[in-house]
Amino acid sequence: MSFRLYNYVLSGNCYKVRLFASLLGVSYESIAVDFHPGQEHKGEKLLQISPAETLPIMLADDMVLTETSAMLGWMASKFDAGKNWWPVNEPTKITLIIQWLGFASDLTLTIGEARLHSMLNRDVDVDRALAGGKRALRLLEARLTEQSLRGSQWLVGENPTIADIACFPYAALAPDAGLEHDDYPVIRNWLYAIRSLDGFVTMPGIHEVHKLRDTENTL
Amino acid sequence: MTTEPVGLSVNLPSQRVMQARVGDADIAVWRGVSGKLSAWLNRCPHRGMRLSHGFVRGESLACLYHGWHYGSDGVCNYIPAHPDLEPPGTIQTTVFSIIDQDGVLWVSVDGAAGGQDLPGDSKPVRSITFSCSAKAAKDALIGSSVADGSGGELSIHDIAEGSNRLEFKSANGLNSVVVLLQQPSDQSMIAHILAAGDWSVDGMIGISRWSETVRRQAERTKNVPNSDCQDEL
Amino acid sequence: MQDDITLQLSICGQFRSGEFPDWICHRAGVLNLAGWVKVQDDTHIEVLVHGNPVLLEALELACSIGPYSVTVDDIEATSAIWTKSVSGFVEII
Amino acid sequence: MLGLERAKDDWYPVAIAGSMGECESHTTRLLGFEITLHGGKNGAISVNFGETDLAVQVKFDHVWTTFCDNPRPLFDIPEGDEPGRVRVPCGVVRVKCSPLRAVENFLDIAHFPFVHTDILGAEPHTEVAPYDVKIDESKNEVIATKVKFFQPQAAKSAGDGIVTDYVYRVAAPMVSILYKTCPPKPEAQDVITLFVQPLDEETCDVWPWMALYDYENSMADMISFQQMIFVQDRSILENQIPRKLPLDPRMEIPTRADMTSIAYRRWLKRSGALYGALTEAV
Repeated sequence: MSFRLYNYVLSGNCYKVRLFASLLGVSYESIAVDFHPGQEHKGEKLLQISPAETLPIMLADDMVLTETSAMLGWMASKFDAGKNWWPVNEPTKITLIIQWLGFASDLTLTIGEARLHSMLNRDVDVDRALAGGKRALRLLEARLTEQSLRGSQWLVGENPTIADIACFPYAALAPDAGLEHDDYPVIRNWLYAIRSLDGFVTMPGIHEVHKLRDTENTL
Repeated sequence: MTTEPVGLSVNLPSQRVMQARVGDADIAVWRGVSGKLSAWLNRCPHRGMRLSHGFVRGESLACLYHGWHYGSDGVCNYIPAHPDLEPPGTIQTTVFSIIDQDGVLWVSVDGAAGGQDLPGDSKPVRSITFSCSAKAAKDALIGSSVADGSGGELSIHDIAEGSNRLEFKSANGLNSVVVLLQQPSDQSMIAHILAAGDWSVDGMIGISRWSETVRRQAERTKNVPNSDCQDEL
Repeated sequence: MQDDITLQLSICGQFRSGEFPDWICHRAGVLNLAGWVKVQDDTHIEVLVHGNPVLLEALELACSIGPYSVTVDDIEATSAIWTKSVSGFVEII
Repeated sequence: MLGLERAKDDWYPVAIAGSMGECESHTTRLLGFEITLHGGKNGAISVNFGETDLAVQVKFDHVWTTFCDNPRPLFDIPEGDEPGRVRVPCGVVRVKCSPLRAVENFLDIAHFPFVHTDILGAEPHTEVAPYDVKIDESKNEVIATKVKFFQPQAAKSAGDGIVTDYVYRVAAPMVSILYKTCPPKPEAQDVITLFVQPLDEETCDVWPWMALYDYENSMADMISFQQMIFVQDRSILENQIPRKLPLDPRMEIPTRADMTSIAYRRWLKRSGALYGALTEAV
């Protein structure tokens, strides 16, 4: 096992790690945490591991990681020999990737919060979260529009990077919070492109593209 | 009800499905593997699921809920729960007319869709949704001019009364920007934007950014409590 | 693909609203079934229906609820002979 | 409003037992009315509607309440009390749909290959074999038996794919109980339920609860599995049109694979349980 993940099935942040591990073909040890309703991440057992009261927690190379950007960066550095997902030798690209990794946190704080409210009844300032979520989706749509005019369907450069992985979950889960994708055609196509990657895995709220299976003989 | 523009062709590649709104109708628009377009009432006849959440297989759209398949004519051709059944031609979706004309998708919910001709070399820029009334959006668009990326400006050229089409032209008349307006609800408006003439990538990006500037202005207008105060902005 | 079959449905319940026969014809049309519906009285309707067994079952299921104005207590289905006496699905008197 | 008076005669779940601290209070809705929950001593929870104290009882690890002075009795799940079972309240999930649609979806198996892909179903195993459904007049419940479906991973405790046997029971308009093959203990059946709190006719809070024989997985694993399944359904439920459950089959095209759904709707119509239902075709 390459790392251990304290994991919650409905968390978009945990899903970033699950998705990237699957795309890289990396196996890991997953420990389910009862975030809802049990609030186990605030219990003493988990606080002993990380006092941050957040999920996911990753134990990797003797490090305790609580920021998903660091987790994605570590996984790319460790397991992506081609340096495509985290192109460390290309200063402009990694700078922009860091920029979008930061933006991914805004998605969590807006769409993620609104989703906690609309789905799990958490007490949050939902109007503020929804307004922020809409603003974030507009920024993402604008960036992806400009990229598509440049001939790329990805956030940075011509290939998918950890910036796409970091932004994907909460952008894809926006309808869970009542923010539909219908007004964002370029985001919709970018989501489809990620869902079509080899090794893609779903999470609840993000369906698979249902490509025709080899075993099926209908039509 | 006339024909409405519902999107840019480039934003609906083959084997994809999207949602659109024309008048009161919630519509699923999709393309088969060959690129063939269909527009249907966005509701699976089986159990009412929105078909815009479905998936395309070959020349059929399948509902995400139970996988019922419908061909481009709207007729059900496969029911997974009864794989041996050949569904009768009477099980079908409500089909609307759709055409792809000069890179724009046009839908009509009553009768044949008729699109509009665009300048021959029109290239799609983007579709952008404004959260304000159609009037506020239109006023902001008419009141602005598009920067062409090299110091020049395109000013408003053509606004037919009641038209859902605005056209901006450069001084020499060679470059133009066409904005097609779609009104999905009272408080939102979608602008489908195309550029014709000689445009660099940066110029196209400039048009996209211009549309965001106009949107900010239009939505600010909407937020003014008394619409008489618009001039003060 | 299964062979077509013919069934006679005896439907019992409260049908005073008179809405049911048209409703059955419409449903049979959606399911592409042939046959007829005949009102015996306010509490009894007979249906003869011919077509694909899966679709026949679908008609029977739909009839078990019916429109809101009627109450369906029971449907008895028996095998029958198809005489091709009607085309499409019609109400007979 | 259609069906409101009848709906007021039933008990509804509003909280997990013991989930509120002393002096904690929290406002929620039931059948369109605002109610307030108060935590008391030893984990007790009381419920107010305005100035009125509502009746409260704890059952299946949840707090149940009712507006009625003489409510219909709360159903039983005798298997739930069997020794050796792990009882798992799974937490609440809010869904923008009729409470009846949430129950109906729980009774449906044909969607497994498309919505719970590679877990509860997978192509090409999509066929729904005939099964039995009846309305049990003595108990006034809907029962579906001999339901069988191929499942790649039927439960957290299941390894490879198996043909799973199901029995479905609708014990109240907003309660659905499922008995299914228990992979580690073939002679017994797992109990999985959906208790639905109707906030109004088009919004509900769903409280899944399970009573399982599972000695290998952690509580968090079991909860995760159930939440994963239910939240996969959530985006379907929020996109069915109309939001209320149509009782007139003209709105849809049910086939044999929808038999339980039809029996459920038929039973709702006969019982006058119309809160969250649409009676006329539109």
